Amino acid sequence: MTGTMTDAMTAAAVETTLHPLPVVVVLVSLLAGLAIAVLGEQRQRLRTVLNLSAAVVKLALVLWIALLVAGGVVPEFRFALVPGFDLVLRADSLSVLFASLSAALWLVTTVYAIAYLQHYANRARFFGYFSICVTATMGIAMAGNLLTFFVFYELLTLATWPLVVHTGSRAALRAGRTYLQFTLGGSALFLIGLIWLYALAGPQDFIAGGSLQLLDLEAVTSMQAIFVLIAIGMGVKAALVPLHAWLPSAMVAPAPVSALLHAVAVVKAGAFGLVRLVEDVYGSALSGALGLSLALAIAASFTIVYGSVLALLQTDLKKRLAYSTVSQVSYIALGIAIGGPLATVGGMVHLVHQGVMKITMFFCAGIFATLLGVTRIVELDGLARRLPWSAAAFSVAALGMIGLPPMAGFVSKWYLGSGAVAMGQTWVVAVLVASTLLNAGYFLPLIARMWFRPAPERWTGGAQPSRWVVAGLVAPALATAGLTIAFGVLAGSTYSPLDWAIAIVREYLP
Amino acid sequence: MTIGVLVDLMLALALVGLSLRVVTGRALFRDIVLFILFGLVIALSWSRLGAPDLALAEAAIGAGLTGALMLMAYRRLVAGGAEDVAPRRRPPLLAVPVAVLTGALVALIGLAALGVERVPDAAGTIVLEELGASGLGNAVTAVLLVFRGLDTMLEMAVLLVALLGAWAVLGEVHPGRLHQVDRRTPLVGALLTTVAPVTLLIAVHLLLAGTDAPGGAFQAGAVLTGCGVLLVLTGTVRPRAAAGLATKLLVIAGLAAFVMIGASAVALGRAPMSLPGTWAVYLIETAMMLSIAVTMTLLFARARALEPERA
Amino acid sequence: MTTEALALLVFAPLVAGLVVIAAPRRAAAPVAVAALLTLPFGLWPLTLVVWRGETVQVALAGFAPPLGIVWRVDALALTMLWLTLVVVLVVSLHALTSFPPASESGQRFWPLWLILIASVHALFVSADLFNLYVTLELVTLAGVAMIAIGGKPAAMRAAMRYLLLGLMASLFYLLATALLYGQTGTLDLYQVGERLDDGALALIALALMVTGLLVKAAIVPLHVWLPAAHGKAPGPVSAVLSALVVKVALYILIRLWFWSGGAAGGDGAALLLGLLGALAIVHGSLAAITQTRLKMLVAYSTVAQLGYVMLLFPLASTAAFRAVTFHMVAHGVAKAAMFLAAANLLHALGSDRLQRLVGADQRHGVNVLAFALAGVSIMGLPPSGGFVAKWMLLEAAWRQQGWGWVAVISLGSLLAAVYVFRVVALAFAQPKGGSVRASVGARGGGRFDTTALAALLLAVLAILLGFASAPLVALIDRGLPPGMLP
Amino acid sequence: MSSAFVYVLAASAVFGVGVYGLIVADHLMRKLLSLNVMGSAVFVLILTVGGATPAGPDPVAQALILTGIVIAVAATAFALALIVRMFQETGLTSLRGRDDDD
Repeated sequence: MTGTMTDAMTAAAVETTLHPLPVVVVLVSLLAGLAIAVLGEQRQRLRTVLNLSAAVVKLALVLWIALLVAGGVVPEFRFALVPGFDLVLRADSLSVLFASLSAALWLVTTVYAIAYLQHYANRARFFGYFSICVTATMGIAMAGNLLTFFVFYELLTLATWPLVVHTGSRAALRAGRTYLQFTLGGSALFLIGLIWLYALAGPQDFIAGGSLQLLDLEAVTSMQAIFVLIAIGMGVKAALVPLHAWLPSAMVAPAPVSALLHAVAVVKAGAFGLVRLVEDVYGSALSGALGLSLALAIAASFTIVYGSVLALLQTDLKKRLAYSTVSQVSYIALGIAIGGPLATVGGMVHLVHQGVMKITMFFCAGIFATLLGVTRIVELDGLARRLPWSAAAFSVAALGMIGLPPMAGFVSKWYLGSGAVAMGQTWVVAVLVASTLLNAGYFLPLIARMWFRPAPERWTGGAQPSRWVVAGLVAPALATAGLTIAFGVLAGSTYSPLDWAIAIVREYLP
Repeated sequence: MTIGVLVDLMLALALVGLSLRVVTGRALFRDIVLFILFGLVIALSWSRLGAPDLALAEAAIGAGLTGALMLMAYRRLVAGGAEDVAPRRRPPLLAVPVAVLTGALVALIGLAALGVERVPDAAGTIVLEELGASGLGNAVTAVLLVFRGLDTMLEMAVLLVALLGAWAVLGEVHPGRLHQVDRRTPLVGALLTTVAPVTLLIAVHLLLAGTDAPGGAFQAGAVLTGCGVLLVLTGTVRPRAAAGLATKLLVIAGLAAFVMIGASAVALGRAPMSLPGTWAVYLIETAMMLSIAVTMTLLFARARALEPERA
Repeated sequence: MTTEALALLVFAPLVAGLVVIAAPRRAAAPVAVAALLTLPFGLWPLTLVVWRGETVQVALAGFAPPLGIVWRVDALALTMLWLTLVVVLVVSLHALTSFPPASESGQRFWPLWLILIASVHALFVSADLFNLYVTLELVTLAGVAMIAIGGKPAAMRAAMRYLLLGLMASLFYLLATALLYGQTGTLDLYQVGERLDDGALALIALALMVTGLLVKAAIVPLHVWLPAAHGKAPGPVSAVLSALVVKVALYILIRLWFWSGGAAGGDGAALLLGLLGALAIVHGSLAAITQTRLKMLVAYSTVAQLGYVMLLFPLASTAAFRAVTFHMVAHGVAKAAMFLAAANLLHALGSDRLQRLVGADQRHGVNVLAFALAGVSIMGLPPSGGFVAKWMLLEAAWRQQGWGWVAVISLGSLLAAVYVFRVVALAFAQPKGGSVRASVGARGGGRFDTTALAALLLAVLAILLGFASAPLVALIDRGLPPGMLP
Repeated sequence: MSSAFVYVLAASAVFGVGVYGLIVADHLMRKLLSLNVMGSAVFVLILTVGGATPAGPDPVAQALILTGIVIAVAATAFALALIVRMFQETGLTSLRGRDDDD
């Protein structure tokens, strides 16, 4: 399982270097977003060029950073944001994991979105905020302390809201309102937790293994309370039950937005935040000692089962996918909460794996809706005959979600399960089994309907877009489906997400 | 108890009584007249307190000008159909608590004011010691123009802003003729031919005297305003809706003189607002007097400019 | 050098105002612009000196207090002067279009505008209680006159109410000044502070003065004049009233309290002021939420935001002073942007009823964006100047275990989010009969003229302030009240 | 009992009367009269608490009052213009009722 890179990373002494790259990688999409917004609605071709080139440049920059980090360099940039507390942008190995996921999926989502929104109004605004959204995600990935994280976390809220309400319909505005109620409420608690932590321990950079120490016993309650406050702030975006209610209603947004929300940006930002909180602020040892890991594990487990059950009850395709996200994202939190090398690897690698799988499914759901007018599960019958490639991509992702080898999802679940056993938390295995059964219960019928049911005589609706548009929609789905397989099959090779996750965990748990 | 204190007591009682009537009465016209009376009683109080400068100013500005402005506004309201006598209404619910609170306020202010103990080195004492440095004989004028010239300059700005504000509020409204008085009637003719030159003389005297004796630009300006009001009321000058250059220059003269002299001191390497000599005091005071008179007359006529009536 | 600089700040706009009154119309624009462009040259030398930790003092006419008046520029005054400069320059850019200097409306607007700028400068640098009274009257009267410029009945009524309450407040202030002069024999703010004991007289005088200033600063429940006055005024006037003119009274209040022995009022009085602030935050925000007109909503937001400043009095720490000063700057910039954007939308849509905003984003996107960006700062969300201010204020409150203040500050942010997003959501909403699909020839973004540019410029500044807090905080730290340590 | 004592008490009372009128009175002109009454009271107080020098009342206090009187009359003139114009536009001489227009 271990590749050469892992060894190189642990061998080289990690050194922090002042470097503009973390800022540049954040600014690329911000500038692109502003340029797109300023250019206006009519400059369609220029906008497309800007969108794509920014995405490509960003991916290249992230790869550059990945190479630096693999070489043992930690590029960092900092300046005082508020008195006594710096804005720190630093690319450590965990940053790279999330940043490369975001950059890669942003590229494919951009392609998809350009095709999908061919006839939508206000595309300049859409792509402007779309880019700012990725800016925020990148900032979250590069954040070197909780304050910086918070800044970009809020920027993400602000940038995604216009995307959620993009169509301006009543339903969209209602969903937007729900979204804000949850996220801003959560961020108020987050901020209080942050202030409290700052008052208690001063400005703390993210450090592998955590920077906090239990100074005295009186601080125990405070530290637990701070953890809970911040975890609620993260949990809202990570859709931890009962903070998840905004996610299904946000499904009114255009498909690329859903894809982004569920796979790269919002939900993942929350999960990533939980990882940072447990691993880099408290440290998994302290989290465990304070009983916080167990609490998080229970919350995550409950979310996993509850989300799956609700997914099973949905008749609308996107709703079912949404509840599936609620369930699946909590795998990440669960892995971190269990602790120990194996489960931590499982949680971290799922950050990437869930992303590629879920984005595939949302791409496909968007294709079904656009080309055939299919939004409900009963309408999927025989769909594979009309759209075999999309159906195949969807099926691959769904099987991966269930955890079927050799897809990516299997790798995650394997590490989580064996990690739980290794830590003596066997009850987690029961959760995983239950979840897998439920996953199968709500995904397999879809696959069955698509491939084995007869097609209706005519499809209810949908547009007849040009071949280029269809290609622009299907190619991203195929690409991410391909990644789903590749990340599973090639999990053992160098530079695979799993390899990278193992390298990270070596840093944390030497 | 001396006679003086008895007079003081009577004046004080008059003040309180008049103010009560002015504030709570129902007949507006009568109460404006009572307010003018109130102003005159204040002027008397000033002279009782040994402040003739203030007595002059109060009589001319506080009572005279303010009263004239009030009466003019009242006339416009009534001409527009407003009621003079307010309908008898039940006093509003908050009257009682407000009365109680203001009662408490009065007690507090009285308590504080009576508790004041003058320090020996108060600014006023130092002014008298340093009067020589100002080159003026009247300490009040010295404070106004030399020691605290900034206040006076900004006060001219207040006056200008009030006029600009009134112009802004008036919009394009043409002021129209104020009053039909036939100035060929003997009485009015006499008034114009004698009173106008006399007020002018008084004004100039007050201005010149002000550097050493009671008087100064404010009082002179107020007296001159009286002359202007008279000209407007008799229809000798007619309000106009557009200001000409001359009017504008007169209106800004006071502030402009102050600004020019105050700022040029900086250019000459001295502290801002330093006056180069007694001539500057005369210059500023003359400009101020003209500005005050023209501005107040224009405010009285609700006009932007005045022009002689053509037969 | 500093004397000339200081004189320039007061005299340049004053002279320009006089020239605009008397000169031909076509000269108005160049004269006004020239005067405005000299202001940075006045501010810069002062900044250099204050940055070194010194205080600029200029005795007017060469007479030191108690005989004369001094202009005194410390870091607090300089901070407010910088706020004034930024707001005034950008709002003037707006006014050049919304009140063309050569037009009839411009001829009314520009002299008042220039005199207002001069008087705000004169006020911030004044260290004399009576001179502050005169400048305060000047600022108020100019403000009232500019509210009434539009000539609409509602604006007139608002101006009237503002004028009456403003004059009353000034008389309270003046009465207190008289008492203080009688007792101390000086009008100099700092000498008064040195000479005053904390007897009953001082308490009564301070109470009167604070009452007057609270009216001028529109602190709940003495705020009744503000919403209509700011809400019905022309755009640039609303902007500068909310950004600067109400702050002026708070500035004097802070000066009085921390530099001139006002704290003699004791903890009880400080707590009372803080509670009024908390009330302002809650009441102003709730009222903003229930408004049906955009500009009234923004005006009530000002009522709420002013409340945060009052929290300085009970907290009374270095951290709180930093936070509140920063807040005044951040709010000033953001609120000016918000009012300009709101006025532009009102101008474009013909009304500022909130219902009219539906779909506004499609045709007036720049103004909606400016409103939203400014809203980010008003809500105190990162990254923005408002966030830095709220962060510092929360931290200050937290360190003193002021849990109630923490709760109020957080609540205020959440309520602000409700009213800001309510507006933006309406602008994003789909008009009836419209469709999600693009209509042929629809232009995004909207017309981009200087009025929109001014709003956007201030809004972007409000955001950037969140990244450039360090120099501003460093400046504020150079002028902490006596007894506070950096 | 000195003159100053008498005038201090009177001025305090007159100030209170003015505040009462400003709040309770309905007609705008009466509110304005109340303000002027308040103002006069403040001016008397300035002089009386300003104390006396051998050469009469404190000259600084007198100068402040003179400045104050001019400011008061300027503000009054402007307020009257506003009242008259408001009356012409709305037919109202008070601030009762709602502020709303389009």
